[in-house]
Amino acid sequence: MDMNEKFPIVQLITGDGRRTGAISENITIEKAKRFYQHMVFSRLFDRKAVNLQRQGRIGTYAPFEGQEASQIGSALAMEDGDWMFPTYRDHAATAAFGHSLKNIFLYWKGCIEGCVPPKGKHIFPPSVPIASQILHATGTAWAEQKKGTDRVSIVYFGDGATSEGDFHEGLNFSSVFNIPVVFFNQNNGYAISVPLERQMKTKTIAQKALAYDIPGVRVDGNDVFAVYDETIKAVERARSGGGPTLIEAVTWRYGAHTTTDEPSKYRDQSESKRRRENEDPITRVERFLEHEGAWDSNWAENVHEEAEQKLDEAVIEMEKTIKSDESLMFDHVFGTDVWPVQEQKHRFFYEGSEKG
Amino acid sequence: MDMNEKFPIVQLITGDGRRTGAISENITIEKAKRFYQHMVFSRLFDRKAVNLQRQGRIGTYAPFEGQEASQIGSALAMEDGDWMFPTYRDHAATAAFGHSLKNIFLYWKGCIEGCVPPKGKHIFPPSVPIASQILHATGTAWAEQKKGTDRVSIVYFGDGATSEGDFHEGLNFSSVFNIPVVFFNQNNGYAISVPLERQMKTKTIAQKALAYDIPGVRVDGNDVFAVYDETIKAVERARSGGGPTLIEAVTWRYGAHTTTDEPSKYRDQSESKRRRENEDPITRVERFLEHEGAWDSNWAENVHEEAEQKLDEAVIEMEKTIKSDESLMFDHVFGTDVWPVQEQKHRFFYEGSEKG
Amino acid sequence: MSTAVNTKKLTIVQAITDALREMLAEDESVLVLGEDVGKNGGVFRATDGLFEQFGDDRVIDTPLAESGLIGSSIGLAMNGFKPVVEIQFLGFIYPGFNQLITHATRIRTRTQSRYTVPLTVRAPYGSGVRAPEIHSDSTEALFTHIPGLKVVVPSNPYDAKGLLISSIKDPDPVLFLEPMKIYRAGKEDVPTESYSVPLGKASVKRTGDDVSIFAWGAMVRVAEKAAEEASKNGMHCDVIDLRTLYPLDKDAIAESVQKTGRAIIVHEAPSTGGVSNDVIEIINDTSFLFMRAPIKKVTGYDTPVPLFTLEDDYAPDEKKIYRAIEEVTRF
Amino acid sequence: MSTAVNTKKLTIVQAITDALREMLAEDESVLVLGEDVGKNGGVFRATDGLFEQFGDDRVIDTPLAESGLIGSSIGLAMNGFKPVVEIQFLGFIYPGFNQLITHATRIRTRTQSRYTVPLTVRAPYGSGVRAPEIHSDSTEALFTHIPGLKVVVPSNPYDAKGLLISSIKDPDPVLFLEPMKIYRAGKEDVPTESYSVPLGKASVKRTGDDVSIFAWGAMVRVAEKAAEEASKNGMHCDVIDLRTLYPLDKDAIAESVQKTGRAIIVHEAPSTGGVSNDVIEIINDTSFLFMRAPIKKVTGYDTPVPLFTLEDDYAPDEKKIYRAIEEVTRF
Ligand SMILES: Cc1ncc(C[n+]2csc(CCOP(=O)(O)OP(=O)(O)O)c2C)c(N)n1
Ligand SMILES: Cc1ncc(C[n+]2csc(CCOP(=O)(O)OP(=O)(O)O)c2C)c(N)n1
Ligand SMILES: [Mg+2]
Ligand SMILES: [Mg+2]
Repeated sequence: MDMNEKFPIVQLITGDGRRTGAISENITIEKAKRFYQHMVFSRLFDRKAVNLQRQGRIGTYAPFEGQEASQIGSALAMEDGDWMFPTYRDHAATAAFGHSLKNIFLYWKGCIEGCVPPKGKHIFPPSVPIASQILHATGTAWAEQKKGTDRVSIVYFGDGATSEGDFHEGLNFSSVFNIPVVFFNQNNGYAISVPLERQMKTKTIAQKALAYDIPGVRVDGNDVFAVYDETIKAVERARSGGGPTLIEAVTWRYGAHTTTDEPSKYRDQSESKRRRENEDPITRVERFLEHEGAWDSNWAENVHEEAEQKLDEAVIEMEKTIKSDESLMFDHVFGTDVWPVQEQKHRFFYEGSEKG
Repeated sequence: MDMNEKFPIVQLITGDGRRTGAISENITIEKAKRFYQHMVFSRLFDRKAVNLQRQGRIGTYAPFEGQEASQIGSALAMEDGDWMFPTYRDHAATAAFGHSLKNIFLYWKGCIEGCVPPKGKHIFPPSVPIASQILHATGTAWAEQKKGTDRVSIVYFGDGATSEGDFHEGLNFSSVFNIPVVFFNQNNGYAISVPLERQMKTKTIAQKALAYDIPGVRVDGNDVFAVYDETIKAVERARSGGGPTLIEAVTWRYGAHTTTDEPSKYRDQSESKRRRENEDPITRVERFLEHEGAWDSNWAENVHEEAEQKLDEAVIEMEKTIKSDESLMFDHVFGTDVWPVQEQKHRFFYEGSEKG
Repeated sequence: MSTAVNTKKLTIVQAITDALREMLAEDESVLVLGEDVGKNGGVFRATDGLFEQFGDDRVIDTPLAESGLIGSSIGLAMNGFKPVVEIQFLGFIYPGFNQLITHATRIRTRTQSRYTVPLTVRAPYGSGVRAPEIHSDSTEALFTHIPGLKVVVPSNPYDAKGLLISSIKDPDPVLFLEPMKIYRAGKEDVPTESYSVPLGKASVKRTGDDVSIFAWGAMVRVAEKAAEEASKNGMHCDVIDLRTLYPLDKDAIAESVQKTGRAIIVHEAPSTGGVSNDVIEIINDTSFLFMRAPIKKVTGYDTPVPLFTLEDDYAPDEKKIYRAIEEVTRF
Repeated sequence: MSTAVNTKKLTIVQAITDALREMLAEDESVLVLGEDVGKNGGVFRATDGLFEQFGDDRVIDTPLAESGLIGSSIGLAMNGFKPVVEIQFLGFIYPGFNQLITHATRIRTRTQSRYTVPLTVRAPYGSGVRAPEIHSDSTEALFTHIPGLKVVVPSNPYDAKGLLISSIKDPDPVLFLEPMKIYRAGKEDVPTESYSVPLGKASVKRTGDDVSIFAWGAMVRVAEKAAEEASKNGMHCDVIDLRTLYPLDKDAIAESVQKTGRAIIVHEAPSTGGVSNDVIEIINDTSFLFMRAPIKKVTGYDTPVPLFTLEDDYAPDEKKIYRAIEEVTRF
C-alpha cells in the first residue's frame, strides 16, 4: 500500500497562490483576509518574542515562524467553548483562539500567571512533557461527550511527539470511546535535531490513523485554506458524534527549535530559505489575493501597523511584572490548607533571611 | 479500506483438520507429529499446573489451554541462540523452546529461582507489567544486529497489551532501526474481562503494523501449521535483515484469566465450549493425521504417557524446594557490595529474631 | 461516633465498594474508571455491582493503559468530573507516573487554580497475599515526595469508607492505597450512610507511656499485636495509625513521642527513602530534647519485594517489632 | 592526585564529554543513546563531537520516547552492551519510570544474576538556568528509594569525569545526575587520561568543628560559601559533598557529626521525602548520643519548582544556609 497515494497532501492553494482546482466553500476573499491578518500578526508576535529573548527581556523561546498557516487555519476552525491544548510552539493558535498576549509573553518570562487563559477560554498552558497533553484533550472532550454538549478538543503536537506512548494511548482511547477530539499534528520534519526518518519509518503521520480505525488526513500545512477546510471537517465530524480525526499538517519551521538551539549543527538552512521563497504561508495568501484582484497594499500596511501596536501594548503590559509574587509559589499547590506548605510559606515570608 | 480483507486470516488446515489448499512445505506428517507432541505436552502441563494451584501446591497460575497452537507453532520456529520474551501465559512456548519445567513450576510457586532459564537458553522471565517486555526484545535483538549475528528476538504479548505505550514505542523503535524482532501477538479476545471491542476500535491487530510500515499478518492461532509457517517467514525476514514483523494469532483461552479469575462474570463460557468442539488446536492435528492416514493411536497414547511422566518428574523436582533460600533475596540486588543491603542481610540472619 | 447510626458489617474491600456506591449515587460527577472495574467488578471485587447499578457511562472499563487512564481522567477532572481511577495493583501505576507527577499534581499551581484535578487514584498495595511478581510493591514514598499529591492509607473498614469519601470529595488529587493483605481480614461495623474521616489526621489505636509505634495499612494490626505482647512484659506502647502519609499528622506524632521519648516506625517498603524517614524528620524537628533513644525502624529491605515464598521474611512481623520495642526501651 | 598526570582545564559538561569519549574509545560495548545526542551533540553539548568520532552505530539519536529509550537500552545491556542513555532533563525521565523501577533495577535479582543491566542513565537536573517549566526538577529522592539503583551526583569537573567512568563501569544501573546550573560554572584541571572516582564515597570539601553541612551537586558550592561566611563569625563547618546518594557514605556522615554534634542538609528538592531524611536517619542510627541540636534542613519547598522568576526564591541560597548554621549553633 503506497501511503503517499492513500494519504495525498490536500492543497487548495498552491505555493504561488493559485487555486489547485479543488472545490471548497472556504476559499473566499473574506476568509483570505482574515487568515492573512492572523498570520501576519502571529509572525510579528514570533519575531517580537525572539527579539525580546535576545535582549534578555524574556527567557528561552520556541519560535514557530513558517508554521503560521497550520496554527491559524486550525485555530480559526474552533469555536468558543471548545478546548485547546497547545505545545510550547503554538502561540499563533492560542492567540488566534483568544489567549492573552500579555500572558503568553509572561509565560516565557518565567511567570506562572502566564499559564492562565482569559476567563471562559479553555486554553491549556503549553504541555512541556511531549505528547502528554494528548490525553488531557481526550479527557476534556470525553467530559463534553458525557455532558451531552457538542464541544470538542483540539490538541497540537509535533512529529516527534508521535513516538511517545501517550500519542498511542490517546488515539486509542479516543477511538474506543468515540471521543470528539481533533489530533492536530504539525509535521515540521524535525524534533529538535532529529529528522523524521529517525523518528519513524513511515513516510506519513496520517497513516497512523489506520492503527485506530479513525480518519487520517494529510494537509499542506502551509496552505491556510486547506488546513482550515480539513480542520472544519474534523471538528464537524467530532461535534456530530463522528469521533476523532488525525490531521497531519506538513510544514516547516524556518528557524531554530528554541532560542538556545543552533540548527546549522544538524541541517542545511538553505532548505528553509528555499521553502520561504516557494511555500511561505503568508506570501501565498498575498499572492492569492493578488491573483483574485483583491490585494490592497494600504490594507496590508494597516494590518501590520495594528499588529505592531497590539504587540507593543502587550509587551508594555508584560513588563509591568518584574517577577511573579512569591506567594504564587505556595498558594495554589492545594485547594485546602496543608501544613508543610503553610509552614514553608510562613518561614519564607516571616523569618527574615529566608526571603532572598 | 477493509482491514479484514487486507489482513485475511491465514489458515493452512481447517478446524476439522483438512488442508485449505494453501501451499506450504511445512505441512508434513513429521511436523504434524512434532507439533502434536508439544501441544499435548503443553496442555497436560497446563492442567497439571491448574491442579497444583487448586491443591495449594503452587500459587496463582495463568492457564493457556486453547492457545497451544499459537505458542508451539511460533516457539518451534525459533532457534537456539534466539531470544524469547514470554508473558505469564506463555509456558507452552518457553517449554518448547527449552525452558526447565521445574523452574516454570517454581516460578508459580513463588520461588525466584524459577526465573532462571537453562544455561545458553535466552528465555526471559515472564514480564508482569504488560507490554514492557516488547522493548527488551527490541533491545536484545538490536544488540544482535550490532554484533552482526543473525539471531533474533521473539516477544509474546496479548491483545490487551497493544493498548500500552510500550507496544507503540517498541514497534516504532524496531521499525526505525530495522531491528530483527518478531512481535507475536496472541489475540485471545480478552484482557482479563475486557473484550477486544473495548480495547481497540480496530477489528484487527495486524493492521497496526501499518503505523510502522512493517509487515503485519493475521493468522489462525489455532492452526499450528499456519502459525509455524508465518513465524518462520517472519524469523527468516528478520535474520536476513528485513526487520520486524507483527503477527496476530487469533485464538481463544478456554478457561479463566488466572486461577483467581471467574470468567462467567464477564462472558458466556458456551463460546469456549463451541470453540473447543470446532477449532481446538490439538484435535485439529489429530484429525489432520487421520485424514492423511497417519494417525496412530498407540503412538498418541505414548505421547500422553511420556508427557505425564516428564511432568510428574518435574513436579517432584519442584517440590524438593519448600521455599527459596532467604539469602537469594539479598544476594542479587547488586553485583557489588552495597552496605544497606549487606547490613540488612546481616541483621536478618544474625540478629536472632529478625529471621522469622 | 456510631451510637445512633445504622451500621453493617463490612470488610475493608466491601467498605470501599460502599463508599464508591455512596459517592456515585450522591454526586453525578463521580465516575469510576479502570481496567476490569465494570462487569468484572474489579480483580478484587472492589467495584462489584457498581456497573450493574450505575451503567457503563459511570463505571467504565478502559483499555489497558495506565498513562491513558490517568491522563484522560485528568482531562475529565479538569472539565467537571470527579474520576475515581482504579490501578489494578500499585506496581502497575508506574506507566502512568508521568501523568501523575507532571500533570495531575501540578495543574492547580500551573493554572493558578483556574483548572483543578479532583482525581482519586485507588490502588491495592503491599505483600502478603501470595501474589505474583511486581504485585506486592509498597512504594508509597515515591508519591509522598510529589508536591500537590495527598497519600492516604486506611487500616480498617470504618476508615476505609470514611477516608475514601474524603478523598473523592477532596478538591485535589489523592492517591488512595488499599492494603490488600487485610482487604478481607475481618468485618467491622460501618455506618450505612455517608460519612467522612478527615485527611491528615492520625488515629491512636492503643496508648502506652514507653514507646510510640507508628504504622499504616496492614502493619497497624501487626504493630498492635507486638504492643500487646510487649505490654505483658511491662513495655507499654502508643500505637498510632498515621492514615494519611501526606501530609503527615505532625501534632499527633509530636504529642506521642514527647510523652514516650522513644519511637518505632513500621512499614513494608524498603528502608532507605521510606516514609519512616519523614516521621524521623518530624520527631527531630519537634521533639529533639524529648528523645531518650535512637528511633528504630522495622521495614522491608532495600531489595525488590521477593516472590511469595519469601514475602513473610521480607515484611515486618510481630517478632521484629517486638525486638525493636526491646531495643528502644533498653537503650 | 594530579601530580604526575597530564591535565586539561574543563568545565563539568566538558568533563562529562571527556569521560564519554574515553569510555567509547576504551570499550567497544559502550554506546551513547538519546534524543539529540548525535549530530546535535546533545542540547547541553554533553555529547559534542562523539557522533563525528564514533559514528551513528555507537552514538545514536533515538526516537522521542523515554520508555522506548530506557526499555530498549535494558535489552542492549542484557545482551553485551553498556548503554549510556541521556535523558534530556530529569523532568522527562518519568515516561520511562516503569522501565527503570520494574525492569532495569530488578532484572539482576529476578534472574539471579543470569542477566544484568550495566546501564547508565545521565540526566541534567535542578534549577538555576532560567529553563522552562518541568525542566528544573530535582527528584533524586524518587530514585534512591528504588532497590537496585545507584544514584550519583558530581559537583565539580574532576568528580564528574571520574564518577561517570565509575558509573559506566559499574555492573548495575546507575542514575547519573548532572547539576546543570554549574555545567559551565568554571574550569578545573581534569586528568586527560581515564581514572575513576569510587561510587559510595563522600568528599570532604572543608573542615570545621562546629557544624556538619551535607550537600550535593550545585548546592555544594553554595554551602561552601555559607560556611566561609560563617567561619568569619566563628562558626566552623565541615562541608561534605555526598557525591553518591545511594548508597550514602554512612561512615563519612557519622564521622563528621560525631565531631560536630550539629548537622545541616542542603538540597534543591522538596523537603518532605527528600534525601535529606536519609541523612537524618543515618545520623539517628549512628550518632544519636552525639547530637547537640536538632538537625536542620535547607531545601526546596513542597511545591512544584516555580517558573524561573521565582526559582532563586525556591532554591537554597547562602543566606538560608547561613541562618541554619546560626540556628544549630545557637540551639
Ligand atoms: C517527555 C519529553 N521528552 C523530551 C523533551 C525535550 N524536547 C522538547 S521539544 C522536543 C522535540 C519535539 O519535537 P516535535 O514533537 O516534532 O515538536 P516541534 O518541537 O518540532 O514543534 C524535545 C525532545 C520533552 N519536552 N518532553
Ligand atoms: C502495566 C500493567 N497493568 C495491568 C496489569 C494487570 N493485568 C494482568 S494481565 C492483564 C490483562 C492482559 O491482557 P492481554 O494482554 O490480552 O493478555 P492475556 O492475559 O489475554 O494473555 C492485566 C490488565 C499488569 N500486569 N500490568
Ligand atoms: Mg517537529
Ligand atoms: Mg488477551
